[in-house]
Amino acid sequence: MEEREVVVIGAGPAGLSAALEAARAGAHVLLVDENSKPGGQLFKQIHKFFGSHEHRAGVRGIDIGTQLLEEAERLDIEVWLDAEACGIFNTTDVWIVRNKEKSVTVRAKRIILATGAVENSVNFPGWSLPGVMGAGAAQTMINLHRVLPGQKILMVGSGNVGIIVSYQLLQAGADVKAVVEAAPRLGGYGVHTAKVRRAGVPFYTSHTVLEARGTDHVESATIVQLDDKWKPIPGTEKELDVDTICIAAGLTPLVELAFAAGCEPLYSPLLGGMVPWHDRSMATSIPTIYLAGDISGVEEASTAMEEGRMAGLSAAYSLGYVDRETYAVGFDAAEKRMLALRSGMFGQKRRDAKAAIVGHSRG
Amino acid sequence: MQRIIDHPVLGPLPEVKMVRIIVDGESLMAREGEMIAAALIATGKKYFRKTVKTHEPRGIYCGIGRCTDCVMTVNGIPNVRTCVTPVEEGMVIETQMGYGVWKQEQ
Amino acid sequence: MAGSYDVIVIGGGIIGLSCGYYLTKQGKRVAVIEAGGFADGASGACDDMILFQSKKPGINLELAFESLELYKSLVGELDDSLGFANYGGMVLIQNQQELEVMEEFVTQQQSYGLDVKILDRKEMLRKQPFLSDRFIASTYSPMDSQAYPFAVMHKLSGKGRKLGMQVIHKSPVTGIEKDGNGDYRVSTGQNLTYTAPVVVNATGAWAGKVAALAGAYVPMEPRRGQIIITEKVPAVGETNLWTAKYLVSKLKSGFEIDSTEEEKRLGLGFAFTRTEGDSYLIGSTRESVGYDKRTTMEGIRAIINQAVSIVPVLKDVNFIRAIAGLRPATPDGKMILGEHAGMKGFYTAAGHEGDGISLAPITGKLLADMVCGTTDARLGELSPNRFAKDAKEVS
Amino acid sequence: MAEDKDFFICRCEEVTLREIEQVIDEGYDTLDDVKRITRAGMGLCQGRSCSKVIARIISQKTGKPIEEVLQVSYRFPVRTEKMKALEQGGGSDATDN
Amino acid sequence: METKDTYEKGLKITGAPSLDELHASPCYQLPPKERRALAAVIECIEGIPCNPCETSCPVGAITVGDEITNLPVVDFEKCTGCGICVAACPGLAIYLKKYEFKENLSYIAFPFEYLPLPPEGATVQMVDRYGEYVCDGTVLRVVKIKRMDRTTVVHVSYPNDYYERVVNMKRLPAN
Repeated sequence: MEEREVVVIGAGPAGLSAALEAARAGAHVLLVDENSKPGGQLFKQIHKFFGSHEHRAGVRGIDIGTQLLEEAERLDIEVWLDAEACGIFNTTDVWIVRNKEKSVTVRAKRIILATGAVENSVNFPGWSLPGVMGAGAAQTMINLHRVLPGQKILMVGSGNVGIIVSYQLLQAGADVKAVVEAAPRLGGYGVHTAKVRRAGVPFYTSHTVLEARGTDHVESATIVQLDDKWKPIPGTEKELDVDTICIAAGLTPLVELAFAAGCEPLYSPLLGGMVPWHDRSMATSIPTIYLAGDISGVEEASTAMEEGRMAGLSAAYSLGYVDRETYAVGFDAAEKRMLALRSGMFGQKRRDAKAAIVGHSRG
Repeated sequence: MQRIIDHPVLGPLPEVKMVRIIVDGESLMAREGEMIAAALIATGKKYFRKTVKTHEPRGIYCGIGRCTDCVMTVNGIPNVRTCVTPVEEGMVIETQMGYGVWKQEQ
Repeated sequence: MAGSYDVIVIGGGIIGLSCGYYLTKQGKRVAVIEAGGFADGASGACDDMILFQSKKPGINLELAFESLELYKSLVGELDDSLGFANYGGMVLIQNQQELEVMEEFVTQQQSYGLDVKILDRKEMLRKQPFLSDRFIASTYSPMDSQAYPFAVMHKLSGKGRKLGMQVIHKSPVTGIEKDGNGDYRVSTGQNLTYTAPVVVNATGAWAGKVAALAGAYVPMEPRRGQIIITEKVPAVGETNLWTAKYLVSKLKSGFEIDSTEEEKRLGLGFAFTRTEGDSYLIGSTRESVGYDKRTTMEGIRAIINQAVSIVPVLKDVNFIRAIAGLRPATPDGKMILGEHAGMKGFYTAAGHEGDGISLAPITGKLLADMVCGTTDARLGELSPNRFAKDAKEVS
Repeated sequence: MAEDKDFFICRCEEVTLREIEQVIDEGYDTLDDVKRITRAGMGLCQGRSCSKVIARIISQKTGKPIEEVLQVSYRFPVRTEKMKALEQGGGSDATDN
Repeated sequence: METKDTYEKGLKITGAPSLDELHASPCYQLPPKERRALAAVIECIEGIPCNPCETSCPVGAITVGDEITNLPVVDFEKCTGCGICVAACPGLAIYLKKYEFKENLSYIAFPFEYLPLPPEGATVQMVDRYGEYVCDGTVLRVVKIKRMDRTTVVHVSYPNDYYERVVNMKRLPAN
């Protein structure tokens, strides 16, 4: 069995930030990721990030990804790619399959889970046809793989993911025919919807997809208006000429590893569903296991990076790498930056939901 | 269904070596290192497999190896996730019907 | 008081539901009380074979024949395929010594009416082209069949309920006592009490514990069986597979098998069956670890190593789940079925170990007949009272 | 058209909304019960895209709170793996929780 | 078809802020017609946690303040119309405008992240906040410099009549 001080699972924004912080404090860090390239969703995020200068605002996600990776290299962080974490036993032993070929168990003093989230689905007749896909899948195709999955797009869901991916599909050369939103109001930031709208994309609130049709692939979609009980209103059906339907119906924390390891669950509808309970320092009910990013509740990359810093620093502190004073200063600064992101009309609810998790007394 | 040759943020598509893949018997070119699914989308392939029970066509859905809807038979091995498996020179890729068939080499 | 019935069946696994179903069919008012949810016990974590070849001529083989016939009629009765299929089975033989033992065994089984024969290597490979080189021959029986346990349980429960049977989930039994009328009062974790003149203890590996609540003795040991489940794959050969290795050691005392310490500790045996869902169930271990139902890395790895060494093409197949169930084992390897001496109306139907799916219908039917007054003379050897001597030693 | 229930909830095992609702109507009200009977969520993706949807359907039909329905146990491997990955592999003698 | 009704529904229904919403927000200020220089116009009315507009401005003309969810406010006294904020804004919610920079023609410089880019001198179709064609415009400059990090700023002149309504241009068909 191999041994490491800190094992970080997931090399997205949260995991990378956690690994960097723990390594800066002096811990030996192993960062594992199932993909062949690190960075998680960052390398699909070709837009400029919000926030303040300290959050690297105004920098594109792809460039933040590159910066974080360069830093990881400078700090000699050990990175295993094509490495899938399949289980955690006895609170310390991480079962990792490398290159789909070989199992390795790594005994870690601290484990930081930064496994991210998985896209929710919306089910309607025809949703399993080729051409219906997660908005994230479309984003992966256009921004990572540089192929357009379709020319005529219907986007389902108007949260930031749906809107940003709509914009990026336009940038990639596709035609977004409509964005439908089941709620009576659009979900994402107004500045995002505004840039998609002025590109000529119509938004349909209180609308949903009724059906997708096609033989081997989507050839058209029917949308319909919903009444105030979210039931379709007969006669309001509209047929759209689309070849691709992207689903952006929110994300669910990818919690399997945490719960299979025995971390206590807590339900937080606002943050995407079941999340592992954690305290302010990002530690779970199993003291050797920490969380960072969407696994602890779905937010966005900037928050994930701050949570990663908090988790990495806390793990290093618990191993004795930093003194109390330094820890308090560093942690408080990260927490302050994070709370700044959890403010305003969009952030306050998340701030309250997070506070409810941290404040939830166990047992 | 096409490659994105130029992009306002990502810039022009970098030149890479092309490799030959065989898709349902047809010889096609793909960009070295790209995922099978990307190579097939670029050629306009409409579906990657048909399901076991209802013989429905399926293609990519999650795009990151989680949902396993995009599986095909690759080099004789069924159920290969094409969205996370890179193409290789000479790779034989087949639309998978149901759970596919084993390559009979014994 | 939650209700009074003619019969209370404790345990909602495949045996309990079969007992409940056949009792209900005979007009009894039945409640089946299950500690967990649907298929939470061993019946939800087993393979799905109705296997003949592993059985020594005797009551088990005889009952398996009868059970198979019942399965065939249940398909119509319950209005569902029940995942019933008849792929046949082969027991793989890897050396001359094994072959000799198996030849003798096959002859015995044939004389008992089982359609089984020995295949030479060439015939074996025709049916199983993906086998590793190391097998020299195999047996083959077209009779080995299977059923999908979840479907069987779901339909027994559904049809039973249509006929008036009650199925109560999430109700662990905490006490069994007699009331003034001579009826049994069965109380559950929810502080509910059910009464009936007849109680059937069909709690599998827990049968000893439940019997003890009533003051009865049932010697039952849990054996953990771990199994892995593959993704849907094309059929690997025509039949289900087992290996002769352990069978031979059971049949021939003193036969030394070549196993590692780990394999011995895990009680590793090879069972390879195609499911209704087009995946494979690959087993299994047989471990004495008390009531620990967890799967282990060691167990999973051992099963996989063995499977890949026997069917190498499996190395590129994904396994998607590992499951473990507690098989109920009796001291003599035969199930327990019958009324306890001195405890009128208290029956046990448990202890099938790996034969629960095979023998569920016949167990339920025989039990129901017994409760309704028809006793099958053959069942003496399955009576719970055969362990009475041990009980005295225990107490 | 709005009443169409013959579309899949579970893509992997091809289980429809109608089949899932039928089982819930029979009185099965946990995610495990519904999965075992319909096979929804038992396929290659292990319920990643459908568990939450099924939980919501159960909750809506039975009135059970969603957080109660969502309490499920997870088993390893949490990712599907090829058997060769374990064939020679290391690993402790650890036990699943 | 867009109706008057649509225009009044507002940001959370149509995706674009209505003029009523903009006029009610302290963030949005249309440069007065008499102003001589270009000035930054910000359409960011929701209080998202973000402040690169403030930090990028070399003359301190944009204020968000300590709470980064405050709405940005432009000080026209200080604003020089340099346009750095246009490319710095992650939400692409800032453009520069000037009324009647030439006879009967107004001026707009807006962020544009699509290909192909228009050549200088080209006639392009100007759109409103809903993407509806409003009028033609003439491309004056296409600014694409490293500091703007792949956000191009396109400068266009267009008729004064549509001073407030025009915010951007239609994407051009692929070559």
